[in-house]
Amino acid sequence: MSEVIWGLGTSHVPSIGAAMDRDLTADPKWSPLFDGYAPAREWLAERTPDVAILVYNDHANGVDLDIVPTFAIGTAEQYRVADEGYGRRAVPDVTGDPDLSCHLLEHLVDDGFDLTVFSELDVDHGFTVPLSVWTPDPGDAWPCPVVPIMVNVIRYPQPSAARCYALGQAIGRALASYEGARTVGILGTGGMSHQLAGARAGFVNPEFDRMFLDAIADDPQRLTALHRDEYIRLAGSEGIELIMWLVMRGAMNARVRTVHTAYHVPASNTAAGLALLDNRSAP
Amino acid sequence: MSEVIWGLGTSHVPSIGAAMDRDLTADPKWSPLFDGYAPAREWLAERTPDVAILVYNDHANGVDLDIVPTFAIGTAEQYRVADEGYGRRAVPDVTGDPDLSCHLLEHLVDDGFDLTVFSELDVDHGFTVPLSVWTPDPGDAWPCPVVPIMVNVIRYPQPSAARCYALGQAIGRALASYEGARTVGILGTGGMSHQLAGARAGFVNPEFDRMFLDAIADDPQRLTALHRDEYIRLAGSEGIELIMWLVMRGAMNARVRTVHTAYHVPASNTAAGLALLDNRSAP
Amino acid sequence: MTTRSDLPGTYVFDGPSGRRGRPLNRMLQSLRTEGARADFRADEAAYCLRFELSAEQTTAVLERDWQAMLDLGGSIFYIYKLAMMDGRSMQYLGGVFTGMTEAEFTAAMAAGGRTDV
Amino acid sequence: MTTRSDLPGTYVFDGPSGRRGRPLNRMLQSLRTEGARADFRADEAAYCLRFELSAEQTTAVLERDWQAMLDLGGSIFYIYKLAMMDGRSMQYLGGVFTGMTEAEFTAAMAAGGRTDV
Ligand SMILES: [Fe+3]
Ligand SMILES: [Fe+3]
Repeated sequence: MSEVIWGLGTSHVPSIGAAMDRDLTADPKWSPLFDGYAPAREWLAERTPDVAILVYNDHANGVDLDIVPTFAIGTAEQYRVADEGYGRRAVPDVTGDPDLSCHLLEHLVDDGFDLTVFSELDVDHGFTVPLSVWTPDPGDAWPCPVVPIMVNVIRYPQPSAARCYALGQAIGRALASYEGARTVGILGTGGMSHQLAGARAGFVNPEFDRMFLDAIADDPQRLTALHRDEYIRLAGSEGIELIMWLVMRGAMNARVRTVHTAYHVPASNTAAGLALLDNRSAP
Repeated sequence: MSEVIWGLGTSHVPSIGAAMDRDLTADPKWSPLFDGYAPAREWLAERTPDVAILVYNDHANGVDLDIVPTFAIGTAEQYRVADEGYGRRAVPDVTGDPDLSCHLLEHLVDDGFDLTVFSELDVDHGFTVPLSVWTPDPGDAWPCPVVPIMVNVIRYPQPSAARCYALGQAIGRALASYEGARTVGILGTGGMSHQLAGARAGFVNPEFDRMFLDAIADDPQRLTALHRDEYIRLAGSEGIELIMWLVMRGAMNARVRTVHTAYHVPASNTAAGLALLDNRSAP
Repeated sequence: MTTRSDLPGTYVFDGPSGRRGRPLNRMLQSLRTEGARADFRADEAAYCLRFELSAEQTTAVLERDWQAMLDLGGSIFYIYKLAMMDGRSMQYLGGVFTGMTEAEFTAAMAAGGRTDV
Repeated sequence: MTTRSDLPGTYVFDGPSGRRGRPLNRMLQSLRTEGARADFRADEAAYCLRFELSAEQTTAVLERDWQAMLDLGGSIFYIYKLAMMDGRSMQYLGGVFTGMTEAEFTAAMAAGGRTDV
């Protein structure tokens, strides 16, 4: 059986990746953000899992706009880094784990989750930026194979926060019967509060974000109780991405230990946050 | 509120459409099949609904092979008839009902069904043949707008028969709160028993098919209890398409009246069947 | 996109928005490749015609009326691809949507974001 | 495709089959357009190369070894597109898979199908 050893919630703002790619992390504009990541990165560097699951959304790069899956899974051996318009990020392509993908797919479908399968998939900043937050200097390859789980957070109606959490719980059950890995890390990405368009563009809600960073560890039910319209109101029309952290959280134990959190405004037009949860040492 | 007035389960074998398109329906090879359809067609001609929902699967024509949704819904205003390789069937394109599509989508997502949205979609024989079974001479247009619900029946693991039935039940609940139509017809397509490939190609199981034609009306729980592997064993690797009839059945009342059934072997390499269920006059 | 009446100043990309915006968003999504961008630059109106944009959508694109693109069903993730092509930042767009200059908008974000809207 | 041990003579198109068969199925799916069919006819091996078929898959296609196409991950719905192009029927394929002539297979279907397998 496989065990989730940690969960990492993190923003996936493109400019965070761009700042790293352009060596601006020590710039006064960026250093507070990256200083906040440091303790998490150190802890993670000593706990590389056999495989990771990364929950993210595509931003009109890897998937045609006529097709919007509520939940999808990639089953490829390799995921190419997408060219979002001006050349792909200079980071490694992602090695997949088809065996784990197929195991998850079969168990999740049998558990009543109606996943869409992507046999091939290019991954955009929603996927690669969280990998960079985890592993700033991957060299030729990311630390382990990664399985993508994609969530629709752009097209109304997004899945409910409760459904996202339930998907995570089902992932946890599926991993319990998986023999192909011992240790698993899981990443939930997106957020924190932000809104890109409309008269409310630039909206940030630090009270909500702080509440979220606490509750994701200790009271996820408080977060699953919120309707999608409340996420849009409280976290902004793009801040609803935070529901993807609940997939991550659902795959973990009822009690987890917070290793580290970080919060910074702004990264581009966004509040950026991070929560690193240890699944093995709850009190 | 909208009311499902009838449900039609029917095979969607391409050669049935081809026989109609080539005027072969009176040919001795085909007339037994089409004679069997006649009473259903007469009954349906007097009960054209405001809108129909058609549950089907694509056969590598409308959707790229790298993307396999477990359940999907079309939200387009128009669905083009696909060219499957040798010109499209000379039948009308399909008028959609985006308003009903969006209503269903929102209710089904809130009900925990993880649909994929297709904003545009070409429909193949899996869709047009059932329309022809219902309406042999559509003229310039099919009798009413149609909303497509797509089910993965080709790639293992297919959704369970029970999950298909549950989706139908959720469709029924969603229709109960829909104000945009009064009457709805629903079609479940595919089957009956058949297998196209392998040493068991040509497999037909008339006992199973007869049982299915009875149980779809009076004992759907007997059908939802079967695992996908049992469908493949009992109905053949392509006969598992029959799970799509259960979506149709789930959207109907617990008790329905069988208007007509028909069964014929062969249509091409397939057992062909039809079950027409009246949702308004159960005893 | 649709502005929900219960949430002023916020666009929700729902079914009706998606349908209305589809040609516009398809055109904008296509700008991911350099070949497409060159075609677009060579004759923007013809490029819009090829994707069957409405007259209003074409005008919004030609005039870089970012607000109108939103109102005509554009999704910000697609609109941003055109902005990138023009060398415009997300802060510039934020300024356009909120009646600020890019510098003002950037300063508002640096000061902790717009917490009062 | 995978033959499940508990169901002899039956292919199940699952994850491993899908991965193994992907180049073959992509090539076969492409044959829906007349342009693609003309390209294929002009140089079948080159066309297979373009879709990165394995050597075994290319041989199976060139030799119209329908059984091998199945064994190499081909899905019957894709394989049938090539058969249609060759003017072959589903009954012909059924015969190939079961060791019958097309006429024998057609007769077996007309007699009620193969109820004993
Ligand atoms: Fe995002
Ligand atoms: Fe079919």
